[in-house]
Amino acid sequence: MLTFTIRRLILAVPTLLFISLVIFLLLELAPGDPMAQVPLTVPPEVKEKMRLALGLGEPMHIRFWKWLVQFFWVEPQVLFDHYFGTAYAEGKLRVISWQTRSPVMDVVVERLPQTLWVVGMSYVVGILIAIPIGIYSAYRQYSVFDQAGTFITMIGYSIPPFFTGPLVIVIFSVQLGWFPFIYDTTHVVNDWDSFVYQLRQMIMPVMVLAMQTTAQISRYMRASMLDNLNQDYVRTARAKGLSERVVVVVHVLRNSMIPVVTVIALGLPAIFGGAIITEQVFSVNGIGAQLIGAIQANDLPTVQTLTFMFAFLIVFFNLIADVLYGILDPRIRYD
Amino acid sequence: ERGSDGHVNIIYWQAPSILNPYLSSGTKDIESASLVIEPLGRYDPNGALVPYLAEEIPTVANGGVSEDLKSITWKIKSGLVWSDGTPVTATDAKFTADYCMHPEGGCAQLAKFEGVESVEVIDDLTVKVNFSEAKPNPYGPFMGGQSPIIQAAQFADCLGAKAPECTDANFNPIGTGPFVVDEFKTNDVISLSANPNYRDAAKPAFATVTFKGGGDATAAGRAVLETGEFDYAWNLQLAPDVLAKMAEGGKGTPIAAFGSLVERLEMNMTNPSPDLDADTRATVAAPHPFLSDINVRKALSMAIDRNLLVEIGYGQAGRPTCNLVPGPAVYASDNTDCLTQDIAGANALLDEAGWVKGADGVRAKDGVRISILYQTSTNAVRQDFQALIKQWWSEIGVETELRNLNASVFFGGDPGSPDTFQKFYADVEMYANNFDGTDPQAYLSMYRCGNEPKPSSQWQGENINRFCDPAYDALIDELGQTSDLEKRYELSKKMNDMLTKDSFTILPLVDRGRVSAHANSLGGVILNTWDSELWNIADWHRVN
Amino acid sequence: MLDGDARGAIASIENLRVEFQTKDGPVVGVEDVSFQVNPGETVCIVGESGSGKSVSSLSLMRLVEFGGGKIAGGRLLFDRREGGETDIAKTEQGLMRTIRGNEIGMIFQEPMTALNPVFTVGRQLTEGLRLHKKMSKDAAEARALELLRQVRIPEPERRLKQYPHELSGGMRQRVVIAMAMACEPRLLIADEPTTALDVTIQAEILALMDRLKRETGTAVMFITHDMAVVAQMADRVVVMFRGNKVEEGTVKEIFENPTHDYTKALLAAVPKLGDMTGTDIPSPMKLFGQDDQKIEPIPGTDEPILEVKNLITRFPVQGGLLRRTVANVHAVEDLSFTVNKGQTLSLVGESGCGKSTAGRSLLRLVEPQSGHVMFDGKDVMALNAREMHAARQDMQMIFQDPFASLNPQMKLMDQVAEPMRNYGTHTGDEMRARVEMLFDRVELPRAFMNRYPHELSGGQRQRIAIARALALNPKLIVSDEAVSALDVSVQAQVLNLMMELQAELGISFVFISHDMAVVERVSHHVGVMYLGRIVELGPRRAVFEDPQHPYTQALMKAVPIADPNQRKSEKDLNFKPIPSPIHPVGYEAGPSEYKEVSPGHKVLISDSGY
Amino acid sequence: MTDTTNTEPTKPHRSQWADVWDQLKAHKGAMAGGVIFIVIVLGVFIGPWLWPYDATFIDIRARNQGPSFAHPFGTDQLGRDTLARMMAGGQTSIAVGLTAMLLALSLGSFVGITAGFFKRLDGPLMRLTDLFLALPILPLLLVMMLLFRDPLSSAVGPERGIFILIVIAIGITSWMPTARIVRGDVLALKEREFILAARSIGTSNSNMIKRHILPNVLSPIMVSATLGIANAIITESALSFLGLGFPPDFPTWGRLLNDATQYLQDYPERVFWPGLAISLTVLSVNYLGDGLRDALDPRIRGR
Ligand SMILES: Nc1ncnc2c1ncn2[C@@H]1O[C@H](COP(=O)(O)OP(=O)(O)OP(=O)(O)O)[C@@H](O)[C@H]1O
Ligand SMILES: Nc1ncnc2c1ncn2[C@@H]1O[C@H](COP(=O)(O)OP(=O)(O)OP(=O)(O)O)[C@@H](O)[C@H]1O
Ligand SMILES: [Mg+2]
Ligand SMILES: [Mg+2]
Ligand code: NI
Repeated sequence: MLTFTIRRLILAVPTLLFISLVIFLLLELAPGDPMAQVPLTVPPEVKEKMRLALGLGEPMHIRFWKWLVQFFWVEPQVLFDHYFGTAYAEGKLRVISWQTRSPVMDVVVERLPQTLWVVGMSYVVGILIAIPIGIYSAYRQYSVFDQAGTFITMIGYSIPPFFTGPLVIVIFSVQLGWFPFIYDTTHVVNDWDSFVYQLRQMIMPVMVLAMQTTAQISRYMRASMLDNLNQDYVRTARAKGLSERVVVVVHVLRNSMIPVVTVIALGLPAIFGGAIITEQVFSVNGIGAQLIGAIQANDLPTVQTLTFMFAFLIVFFNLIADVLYGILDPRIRYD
Repeated sequence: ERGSDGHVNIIYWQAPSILNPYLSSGTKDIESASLVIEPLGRYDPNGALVPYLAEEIPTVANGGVSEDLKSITWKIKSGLVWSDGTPVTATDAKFTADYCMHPEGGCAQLAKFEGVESVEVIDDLTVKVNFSEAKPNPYGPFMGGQSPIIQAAQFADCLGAKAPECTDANFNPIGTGPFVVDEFKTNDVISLSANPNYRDAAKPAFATVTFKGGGDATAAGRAVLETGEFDYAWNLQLAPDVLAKMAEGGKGTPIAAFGSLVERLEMNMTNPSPDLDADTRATVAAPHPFLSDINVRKALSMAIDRNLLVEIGYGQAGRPTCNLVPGPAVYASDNTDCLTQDIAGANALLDEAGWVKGADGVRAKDGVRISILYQTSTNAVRQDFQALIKQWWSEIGVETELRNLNASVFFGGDPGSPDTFQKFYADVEMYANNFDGTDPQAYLSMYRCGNEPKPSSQWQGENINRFCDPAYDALIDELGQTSDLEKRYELSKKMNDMLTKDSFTILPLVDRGRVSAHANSLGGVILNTWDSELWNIADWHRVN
Repeated sequence: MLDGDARGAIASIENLRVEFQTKDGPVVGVEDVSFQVNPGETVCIVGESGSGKSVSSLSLMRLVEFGGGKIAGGRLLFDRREGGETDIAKTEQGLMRTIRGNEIGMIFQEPMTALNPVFTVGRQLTEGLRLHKKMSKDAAEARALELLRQVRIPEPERRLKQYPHELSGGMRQRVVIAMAMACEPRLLIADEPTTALDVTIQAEILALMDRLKRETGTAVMFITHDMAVVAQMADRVVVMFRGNKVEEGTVKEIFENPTHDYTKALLAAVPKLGDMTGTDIPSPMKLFGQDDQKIEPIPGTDEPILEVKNLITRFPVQGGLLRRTVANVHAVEDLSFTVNKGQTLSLVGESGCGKSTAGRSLLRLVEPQSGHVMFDGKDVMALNAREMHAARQDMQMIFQDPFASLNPQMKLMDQVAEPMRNYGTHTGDEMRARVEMLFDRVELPRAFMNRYPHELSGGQRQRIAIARALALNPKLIVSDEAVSALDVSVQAQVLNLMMELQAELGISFVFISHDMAVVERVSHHVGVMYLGRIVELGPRRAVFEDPQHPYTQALMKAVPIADPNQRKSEKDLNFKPIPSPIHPVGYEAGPSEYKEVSPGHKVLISDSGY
Repeated sequence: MTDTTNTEPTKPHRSQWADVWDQLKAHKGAMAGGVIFIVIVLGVFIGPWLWPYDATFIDIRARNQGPSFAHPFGTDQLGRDTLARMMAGGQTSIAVGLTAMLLALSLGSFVGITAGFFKRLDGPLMRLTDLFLALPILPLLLVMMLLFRDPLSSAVGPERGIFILIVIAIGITSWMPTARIVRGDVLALKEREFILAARSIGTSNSNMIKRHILPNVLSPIMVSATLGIANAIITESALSFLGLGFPPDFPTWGRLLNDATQYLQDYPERVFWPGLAISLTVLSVNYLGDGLRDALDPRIRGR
């Protein structure tokens, strides 16, 4: 298992480097211009100067090399400095956003909390709802519950969040006035009331996002449970006289969770980028919103850095999923 | 009394990314910065100049502007202090100019400092700006939201290439404005509180401000008009009936004001045919096959119902116009001929001019069919306009192909892309433009012969239509030498008419105003389109 | 031994009827079955696949319901430890739970899948104890350990902490048995507990169950379709056929005096080890109900068609960071044998000894490491890809699993015609005619030509596989456990078919099997394999009647004999675990050296690992 | 399983597809799904010929109308007939869904089968799949849009150009799961004895794939197909929302829904139609997929 992990880690390095190059080249080839949002009243010479100030005058390979150094060498030093109070990164140029003129990583760090709160929470909620639904629909296959569950989750899956978002806003914020819908990222939870407020402002985005997660995970859960319910060991467990609850919740569930856990792990990176629409609808301003904003503003360093981080997360969680698989399933032995 | 009214919530659906207008030209950045840093003078809602940090607005009359129009001298109010308690001096103003004019800084407001030869500190509170040649409108530097004074002490190490690295200063500039930054979350939210050193002890009425960014115009509108979560929402670009419905929510009021932004159709006077080689395509060497006929251009204009366009696309936020320069009022020509749609008249005009309908219903003359490629940037309202205009034009026997392009490409100015508005590889294009401040001189000067984008200039240039009229150029020169205001109004109107109703080179459609909304409980809001909307936030207060 | 009521039965099944609801309407799994199990007695239930054996036993556990079945009629009386007789057919599931695992234990057919793969053996063993006997964790573990000792698992302490996949099949089945025995049930139901196992392991498990029964006095209901096992185990026998009981009696009665035709057919189809004693050449089996059968020995010729010399096949094992080959599986080591035209050479041995690999190496379906394979005058090892393709026209293979060796999505006609298409030997109508001829040949109706494999029974499928192998008129057929997966009666038919074809067409066979009785029936020559080597090779008669190598002797002893008078006792059995065939890179196994004990009968004298 | 007396079941012969069809017919959900899907497709492609209004025809006097006899689904803010626009939008959405699915499917199956079948290509192809999985989709789509829109627009016309682009964009960013599943299945299939048997009777690689591998991985491919259609329709609408899809004047269900969301309060019926159309399509295709999976799986069909 250890050698497997190490081997995969080593293999990941060239993959990631290659991905970063591909992303860079794609972004370079794109004809968008960071000056497009500058008002038309600004004369072209001024725009040209601004462009040069962004470092756009240098040849491509130099810029790529600079980005590599900044991302892989300087940024870790900054992190190190931050924790140990050292000053290795002092005076070194970090990855700077063209849009905000500040280090991209600072913004990422600033945005992580709300992304984790809302998007992460919705994932957790989605999973918590999905798993019981999946279990029960499989256990009572073709029952009314199963049919209804399938139907509702499929509808949840097929309706895009740019519709469900405004819909819940109109219902719960405008008509009923229950929840605020502009997410307050400065809100600090320090007592019961502020905690309640935090809950209230999270409910709607979490609901909208969780709908998609629920739909998908419960389908996987159901399929996996169905696979396992017919296995011989289930009969063995029943023959021991175990109660149905124990048979399903202990024996079958544990086995069924193996593929589902990896699906969950693999879905994790996607939620950071995948919540873009919901983040926009509720003004959550998480990392997804940062990416789409950067894309629209042609802020290449930000796009490059964020997409690379997503790529990294995906590769990393792929690895986690494989390792988890090995840990959860004693039959799997890598190497 | 300062701070007595508690908290105010402002929402901009575009989030501010930086609080230094010299590094960003985005409206959201300039306006959010205006809470903190201030210029020497601002424009008021009528476009008139009002002193802010300056004692008064320098003019030729009061001696602030030299007779030869080559220098302007500003006097700063005495006793002003920065929010950190240090005094504001002329050095700060000079530093501000140096900061922006530094060759490596990539200053976004460099245009404001165009023609500036030097900036001198005369004494502690007096600063003089020298221009290299006569400048009838010397109010570029230090005037308006785009050119506020920044503190020399804070930005001393941030000159030139180092400008972007001063994140702390860029996110938390020390200013003279009514508020100071407590926390700046990039592209998200700014928390501010009243500046304890603000020059008027009774202001601002609010102790704290939350300036939230992000989401979309619908959400912003809803938050102010329907749920009351926010007190002020900026630029509600919404379909008119949607806005009207929201206003029924009763929590707030939409307000509108107009500036100089005009949505227009630009006629291409040169031939954009892809059959031409790259050096002649869309250049003056190849006149347009049918748009060079003024009758065609005029008929195209007559076929359009501008009132309906406004009703559908902008509602309160727009009014039909025939002028390129719709304001300030003193500059606006009384040109209203185009406001009534006249399909029959347009048809008659074309018939008369010899453009006859063919079997396919499309007019042609000498084998040239009036088939128009009509491009604009991708945007829902613009596509509605395209659809409507296409239908009207079809009624006068004009065939139209619609095309829309991603805004970042269309306005991106990349000489390699065929889709920029400068290249104009289409017959007609639609976009909006305005001028900075209240003086249209630079704006009207764009249409000079030779200023058109062309291959030799890397397709840079502002005369998008490739309009060329020596008489017009003469007027440009004359305007450049005239400082008498009445005369300037006169000349500007004449030039405006030459471009629009005389030649139909530009077909203005809508004078696009700005609709914002404020909560009913928020008082003191006066919408200003010539400067930052938040120009008078110090006067905002709660009403019951 | 506990005494029950007057009748003395622990369980008695009366007129059981079980139905399944399927999409095509109700299916009757068991129609009308009655029998009883008395204390301390082993009742064997035999019958072909699908006759309702499992369904009856599952009904007794009330587990049929979970498979979609319903007890539609009859009574299932069970004598409870406390509380007297209960009709299980009417007991509610809550009460059943206290009976299941506690008073009735059950052992399932597939040891590989009967255990939950993600829990340790210890956890699964203690579960029932803690539930039924309310034992503490420690007490349950102590008891589990004791159970593992009882079933004679080596190193029981370590096993408790292992996961099922870490145990061998035999060990797993012992765990399942220990689990069933955990609460000392009054009745133990064993549903084909050894079908999936090797002969040697089977022998051990049977002996073990026998001993446990004697020690604890538990009544056993033993389900199997293997008459040899019945002969070894049973006190009484119940014969089932298509959901009905057709015959019942003591084991002696059934074997010596079968009354029902089905029982007779079943017994006739069982190849018994020792049937061929005294003959040199194989001949087809006499089957019940086929009177026109001509039984003639098949002599074959003495002309070699296939000569194998020093064949070595290894599989690389990769490992480490760079995934380099770190070791090799020595699947086939220095194998040499000769097959004559029209004769059969059998390779026998336990699972994993390299039989399949040897067979596949001959056709170069796996690439051998070294060695010579002379086939029909050609050196197969020297052929390039195209020549090899051509050579396969004369060598065909039949595989073990008739379910797996046919493409489920292809019509039977196309499957049989495929070799001809590949080699272009026949086309169009000619090909169709030949396919029809082949169907006739293997005695399948021509109407089947348009069917799909799933529409056939196992025996019919295997005939298709044979027809396919015959399509190109091969000179040699490698038959890799071609009959192992089949029911005895079907097995006998297929075996007879193969022998008939050999007699008629002069085909040579390499017959791979682990079933000694079958091998005895069909072979001219036999090679006994162990750990990749042939440990004994010679004419069948010599090897079977005079086994020389200790491994051959052990193997012969382990084979159950379908005769209740020849029961084996546990003491006869003495198996060592098979050593691993994996050796690090660079390990060179020595050559095989043989001693010729009689003409053609060779015995390995170098180290075999046994 | 077997009979001692060798009596044969006397079922009449049916072809494989007849079998699949029989099984499918028995699946109520699949039949309902199939019928609804066909009705939608027919309505969307044939409807415009029967319906008098054109999707782009502006009747400015009739704007913002509710359902009426002339306009059963009402009209939009320019007075265009919503029914006509729904049909036009449906054509695009369904065409995008089908073609993007086909593209993703063929790419995925090709990569999956090649990787699973040829051991030497497995490593590289799976790394490629990982690479594509790791490439963040959104920027990729954006860049593709910007890079290739114009060459394509000039080559095949603007609308078809962007159609091709969107289809390709969705296609090449969603083939990876199919490839993985198919590869897994092929690897498992390769262990099955019938593959070895086929090899022993001299079947060449191409025939092996054609006759033995492909038919046996059809059922997971079919399931990917039905999921793929739904996925493509949804992705297209999300792209429209982010401004990367079809231009605003080009109706698709996703865009209609998005536009109507603005008017959620004023004209709630406007969101209803596109929302219903998308959900119905996705649902029906999903149920169809469930049924197809059952019908194509010989284990189930064989019962
Ligand atoms: N879950 C089920 N649904 C439908 N029919 C079933 C089911 N289980 C068993 N049957 C049917 O019941 C009959 C008896 O099956 P059973 O499993 O008892 O056979 P068996 O004698 O145990 O065979 P084998 O030796 O193959 O285990 C068969 O015809 C079978 O098709
Ligand atoms: N493809 C392979 N890769 C690695 N090892 C293999 C492979 N095939 C077989 N082996 C190993 O080679 C040895 C011999 O296997 P083989 O299948 O020939 O045995 P067998 O005698 O046919 O057994 P069985 O009776 O179970 O079919 C075993 O240890 C097996 O694990
Ligand atoms: Mg059974
Ligand atoms: Mg084998
Ligand atoms: Ni995705």
